[in-house]
Amino acid sequence: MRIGVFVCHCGSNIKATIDAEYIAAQVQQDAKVVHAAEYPYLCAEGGQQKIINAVREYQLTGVVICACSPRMHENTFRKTAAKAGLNPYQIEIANIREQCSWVHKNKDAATGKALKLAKAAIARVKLALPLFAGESAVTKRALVIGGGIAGIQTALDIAEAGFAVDLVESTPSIGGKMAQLDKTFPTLDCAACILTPKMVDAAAHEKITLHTYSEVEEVEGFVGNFTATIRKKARSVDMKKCTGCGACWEKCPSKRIPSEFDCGLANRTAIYTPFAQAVPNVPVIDRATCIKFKNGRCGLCADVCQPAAIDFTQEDAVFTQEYGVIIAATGYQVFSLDAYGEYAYHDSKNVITSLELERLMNAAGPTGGKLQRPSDGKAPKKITFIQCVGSRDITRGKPYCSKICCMYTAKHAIAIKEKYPEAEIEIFYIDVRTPGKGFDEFYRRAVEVYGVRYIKGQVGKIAEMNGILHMQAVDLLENKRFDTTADMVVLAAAIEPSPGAKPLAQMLATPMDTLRFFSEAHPKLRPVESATAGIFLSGVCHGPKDIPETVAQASAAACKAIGVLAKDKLITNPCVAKVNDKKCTGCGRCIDVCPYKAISLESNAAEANPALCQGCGGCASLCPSNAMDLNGFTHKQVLAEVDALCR
Amino acid sequence: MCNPNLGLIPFPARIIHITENTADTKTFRVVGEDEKKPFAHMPGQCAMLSLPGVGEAMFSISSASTNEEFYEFSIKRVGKLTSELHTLQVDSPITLRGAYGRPFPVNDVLIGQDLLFIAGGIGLAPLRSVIRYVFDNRDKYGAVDIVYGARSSADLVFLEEIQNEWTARPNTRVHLTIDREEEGWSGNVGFVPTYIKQLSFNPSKIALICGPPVMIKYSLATLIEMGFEKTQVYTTLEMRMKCGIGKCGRCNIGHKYACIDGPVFRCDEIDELPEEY
Amino acid sequence: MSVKIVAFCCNWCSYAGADLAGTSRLNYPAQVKIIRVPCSCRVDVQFILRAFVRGADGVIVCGCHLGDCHYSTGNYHAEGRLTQLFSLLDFMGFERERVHLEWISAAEGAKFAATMDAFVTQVSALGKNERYRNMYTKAGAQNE
Amino acid sequence: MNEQEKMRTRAKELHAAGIIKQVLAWEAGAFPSYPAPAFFTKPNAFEKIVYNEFCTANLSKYVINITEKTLIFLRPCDAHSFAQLVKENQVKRENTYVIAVGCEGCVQVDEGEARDLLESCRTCTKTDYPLFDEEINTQNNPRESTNKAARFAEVTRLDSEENTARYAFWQAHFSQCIRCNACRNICPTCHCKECVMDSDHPLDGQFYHAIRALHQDGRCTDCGQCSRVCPRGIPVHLLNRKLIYTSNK
Amino acid sequence: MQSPVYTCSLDNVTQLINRIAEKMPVYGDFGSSKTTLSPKGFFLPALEKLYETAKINDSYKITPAPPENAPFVLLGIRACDAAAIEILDGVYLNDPIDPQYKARRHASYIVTFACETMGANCFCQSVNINPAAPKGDVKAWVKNGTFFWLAQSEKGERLTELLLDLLERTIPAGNDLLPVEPPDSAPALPLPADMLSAFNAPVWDNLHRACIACGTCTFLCPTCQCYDISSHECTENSEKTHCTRQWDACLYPGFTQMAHGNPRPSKKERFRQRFMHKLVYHMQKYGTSACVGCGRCVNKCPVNMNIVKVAHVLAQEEVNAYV
Repeated sequence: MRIGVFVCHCGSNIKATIDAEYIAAQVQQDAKVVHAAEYPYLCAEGGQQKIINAVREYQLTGVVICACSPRMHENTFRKTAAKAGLNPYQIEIANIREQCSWVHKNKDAATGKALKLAKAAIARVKLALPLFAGESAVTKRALVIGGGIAGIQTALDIAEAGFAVDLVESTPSIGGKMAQLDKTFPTLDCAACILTPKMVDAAAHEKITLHTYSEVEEVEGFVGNFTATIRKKARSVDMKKCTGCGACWEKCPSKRIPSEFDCGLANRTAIYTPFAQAVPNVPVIDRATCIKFKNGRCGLCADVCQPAAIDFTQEDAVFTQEYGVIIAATGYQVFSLDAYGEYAYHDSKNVITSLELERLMNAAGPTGGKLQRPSDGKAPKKITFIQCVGSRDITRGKPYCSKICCMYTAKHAIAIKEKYPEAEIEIFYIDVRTPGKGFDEFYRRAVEVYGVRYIKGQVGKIAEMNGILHMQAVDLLENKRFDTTADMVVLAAAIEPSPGAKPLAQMLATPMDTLRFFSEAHPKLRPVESATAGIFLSGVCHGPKDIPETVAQASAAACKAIGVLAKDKLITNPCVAKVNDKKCTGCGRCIDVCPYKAISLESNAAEANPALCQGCGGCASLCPSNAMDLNGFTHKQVLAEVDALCR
Repeated sequence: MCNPNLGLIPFPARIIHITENTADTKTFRVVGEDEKKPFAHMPGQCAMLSLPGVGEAMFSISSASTNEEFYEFSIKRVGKLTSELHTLQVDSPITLRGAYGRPFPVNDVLIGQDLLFIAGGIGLAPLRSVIRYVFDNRDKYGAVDIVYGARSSADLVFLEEIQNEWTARPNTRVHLTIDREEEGWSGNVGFVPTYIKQLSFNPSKIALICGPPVMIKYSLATLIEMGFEKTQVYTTLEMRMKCGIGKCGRCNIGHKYACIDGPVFRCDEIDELPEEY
Repeated sequence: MSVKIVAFCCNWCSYAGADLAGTSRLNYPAQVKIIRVPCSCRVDVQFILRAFVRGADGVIVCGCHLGDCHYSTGNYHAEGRLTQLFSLLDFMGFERERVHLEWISAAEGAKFAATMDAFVTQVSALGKNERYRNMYTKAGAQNE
Repeated sequence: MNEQEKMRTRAKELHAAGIIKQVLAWEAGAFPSYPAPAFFTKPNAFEKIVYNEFCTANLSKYVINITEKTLIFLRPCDAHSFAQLVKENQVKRENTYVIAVGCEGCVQVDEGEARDLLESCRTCTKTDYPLFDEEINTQNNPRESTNKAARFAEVTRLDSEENTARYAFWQAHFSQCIRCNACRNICPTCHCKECVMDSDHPLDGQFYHAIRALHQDGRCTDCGQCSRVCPRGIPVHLLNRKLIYTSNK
Repeated sequence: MQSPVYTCSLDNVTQLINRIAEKMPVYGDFGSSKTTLSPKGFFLPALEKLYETAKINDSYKITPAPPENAPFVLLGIRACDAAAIEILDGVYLNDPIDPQYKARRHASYIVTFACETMGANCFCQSVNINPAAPKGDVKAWVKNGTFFWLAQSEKGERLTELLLDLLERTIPAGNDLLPVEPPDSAPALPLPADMLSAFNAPVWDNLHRACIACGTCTFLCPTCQCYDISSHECTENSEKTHCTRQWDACLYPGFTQMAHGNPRPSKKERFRQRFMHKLVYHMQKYGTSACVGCGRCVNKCPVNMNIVKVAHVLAQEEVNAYV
């Protein structure tokens, strides 16, 4: 056993509070340490070369790197070891930067602790066995969950690369929130005009299979070998026969169902397509409100349907499918304003959210694009926008900034002023945030060209008295309180992850932050990958973002997914459980603890399937006789580390 | 004949020389503090080598007792302590205590007798101390025959010493054999017991056998067929030893303790012991 | 004499939280020494007891928040097992405050530093761990 | 106790019918109040089967990895241990023929004199037999209601005490321990091939008792053998009972 | 010259003990019956440190643990334990002598006490030990209300000199004042004559099955001599290591485990070794069996295994389940 120890200065990050020479000198007292050196930047090219030379020159069988966190450069140094001919798993990293030099100011304490951490790493490397990565096959098929612009873009990119994609959407049509929008900033393109072509491409692409009105129920397996169980909810309409002529929803007698797509501002029939350009353009029978399903009478839609596509006896179809990668694109929903009674959102019809305004402004919307007050249908002369409702609010709302509200409010203001030049628009804001390309110019136009009044202040209370909305407000710049009125108030409500995200995350065993956004593997370096291998994040499910960013991230997620699908074999993590069958009594206690069901009983001794095992170690620490052990974190290694640290 | 006053306390010692005999066997030359030998020993006796913090084990002293400067131990890498010993370099410190066990009867039974040494693999190590003692007092003893076999030529320890020194010794014949055919090997091929049958020694000799238990068993049977009496054949019993002074009970077979009544036993004595070795 | 603390941190959440405490240049006492384990469920009862026998004064196990575990159920098993261990140690008369289980996510650097601070103060109040080492006074056992 | 007669006759009948090859029961010892577990292979020896209140050893551990079809007599505590062993694939159910035997509790014997009921029998709450093929007067297991409170009385008493008092209590007991491993070797669910506590580092013994108890967490059937066999009278079963107590909560 | 017999009244026996206690530590008392643990622990402790090694500039410095030769007194030792101590002396005090044992043994004063009645599991008479006439440095006994004290060795006399003012002399011991009548004698323990036939007896196959190989009997037995030596790093600083000796049992699986095999692979061989060494091997080497009939193993065996039954089964006297 010949060990080399390398202490990094990391410029001044480590050198500032840790005496690297002292550590390099002290570790040499261990007879097994044959070489110790320090270097300003070990992760840099020069540093890595220094390690490779030392491994060759001193025939090192184990290397200890005292530097930054293994989460940062463990793979880098493993590749360096491999280049030097050493088994990549006979390298150990002592984290003396994030967990020592940066968190302890006193130099002696930091150096003492760094030496202890170094000795612990030496104790581990002495017991490190050479490990060899295994291989597992890759199913060349992707699963995208969520049919909004993010899911569509990801699916298209993966399909373009030649891989089959299943796009699963819970609502009857793809399109997501973007389909509900009228215009998009900063170019004021019509949302439908830029979205529907992509939706049609997605539907038409021979590599993409759409599963609308469907949900993912269960996911098992791991990167390259996922198995998903998907439930296609019964549409009660045969998709092959239906031509989308619309005769059925014309005739459907129950018409008073609030349309989710129009945020309840308009109604739909029991058999419906969410919106005109729906893809697939095949209606769905909402069994909860359809009279035929409630009490068996009616069935008009079946009568008028020439191609006889209506089939009331249709059952949910549940199927399982193998996938290599999974991309979460579950998008967002508007934050519920129940906690904000002071804005009288639930009391007055004329207080609406921005999304509802999008529907009112949308030509295909409930008012055919005419801006009318939902209460009396009159054109509002004076409209007030209130920003950050629920965002940046630790006590009752979301701590984060929802990022897109400043821009879409400016867009609304310009769109309204374009159509109704005489309309008066006030916008109450905390800060106007316009960081994107062409964003600030757009906002300046709203102020200078269209004369939109921006008031840096808050609205305290709104009350509707005989049709007029009275507001107590405060202007922070003028530092005065004042009352104002408006015909309509639009609340820029915060956005939050869609409800389907949390159950999906648990199914995928992917970590989520406390705000139910998917946690990315690394905030700066790996923003589109989740911590679980083979699972990628596209769109707002990872955090608030506007359409340009969403599309960018969607393509990035697709590119990462293609990275996996392009390989024929995946290198599996060698740090998996292994059994010493001489010690195993076959009691089977480890089987129940394994989250991946990787352990089975073979001729009354346990066996861990290296392809399924992800190396959590739950079985190893449960086994009373230490028959089950975990490569890379063996009992002996951790006990040696404990001894070294406690000495 | 061990140090009565120190009981289980070892002496500090140092390795002064290491020779690689085979892939998994090394011979360590060990010497006590200020270059002296802390205790005398007789051929066939053993000593407890220990590495503090790792463990202790009994190894036969393969150097001649007449050699004043150092002890020699030929150690095969089998377990935890032996692997650790194999990682040591020259000048590494170890600790040592001994000498334990009943030596070969060089000063009484063997005097004036023709001697037949039969060794297998690492079994040559204990016999080597007797052979070199006999060579140092050559006139006291009769003819010497050495039959030494191993799995392959690479497994023959002290090969150059045998070929250069031992064959040149007066009235001494060395017969080497390996288990399987090997190109570049001119000597005999075959297991030791069959080779003894081919050589067929006259049964007046005193035979000393050391090696793997299966080799001892068949060699003994062959010797008896040739007319040897069990009282003329000596061998060693390989038992686990912890104290070396007949107290800790590990090497207890019947009413004997391998570490003080052995490990060298006459074959008839072994028959009195229960079949547990 | 300052107390020795061993912290078992799970690689995906609490170890990342510890790193975040580093990148945010927060501060916590240097007696805390972190051992990385793939998941909090890798922390075997033997490791904790061995740490105490070898002279640690406090052991803290950190893992992902329930439901956030990278291995989905790892921290549930850890919680089950460690609750039993802690209740047994308390039953055997050891100071319950010397052991602790905390859920710290990768985003909670501040919480990590605060938890370590609080734990070190709590253990320092108890001083060196005499009880864990002298429970079993077989002749000569513990006078190393 | 006329179970003994019935047991002997059933053993003979089953052996004669070729259903079983050997019988595992208790056999009279050299001293009257020390019956020992024994395997009876020859029918003429079945007369030697003994069953009285001194048969304190739990037989379930002897059937681990048994190959021949064996008749065993199990009382409620043995039966629960046996069921746990079957669950942990340590014994093939088809290699055993189980007769459930009634039990009124066993007696602690010290220096030849019979002391009072075993602690585990005084606090026994088990009267059911998880699995068996036949029964012999199992109706007289009265103890269900009386002992429910007694079972955790000692645990709750200790819990209510001051932490330092508990430490003193256990330190006084454990300093008597001579590490003879009887509590481990008698325990039916302690069947590792090599025990991790067999390390020769004396300091590791510090937590032998804690680790032994924790290894039985969720498996211990509270049969009380571990305390019964301790030559120094250390109540190690309390550790296991505490774990059961907390996991029930 | 036989030293005289001294007496004193029962109630100032405690005074005697206190007087001795002023000079040196006193363990045990003239209690009702023998102790659970045997006195073996005073001479061969359950765990003791043999020596320490420290690595100083690349060579080992070895410091043996100081010998414990502070004098102490063992009171109330019964005839069986006194005989057991002699058996242990036979092992540890003849060449090569164990220095740790020797230091403790020479520093000890053994005050034995005669047994009036046989304990439930005692069978010392079956191994021809007279409970009423124990050996030891001083023999004490109680007969119709008076406490007798007779020094039987030079150490015994030295101890008696401390108490001369508390004791009265009686008529010289010469006229065979039998202290106590030995209780009714029991049949002798049958010991197999020839080792090999006992070793190969077929009964071992079934006899061993009840044993759970826990080692209680060997740790409680006053004459079990086996120990293990182990060396390990000290927890404070890794440069120092300790070599300790602790009790071990031939019943444990690792006892004779070697790198290339184990001459006693299964529980049957180990169980056989336990009783063969006690009853047969020791007899052949030292002329007496190593069993002193104290009955501790009988009393505390978890599965009521019993050396008397094993002896009878071996001698084929008792037909039972195994035959």
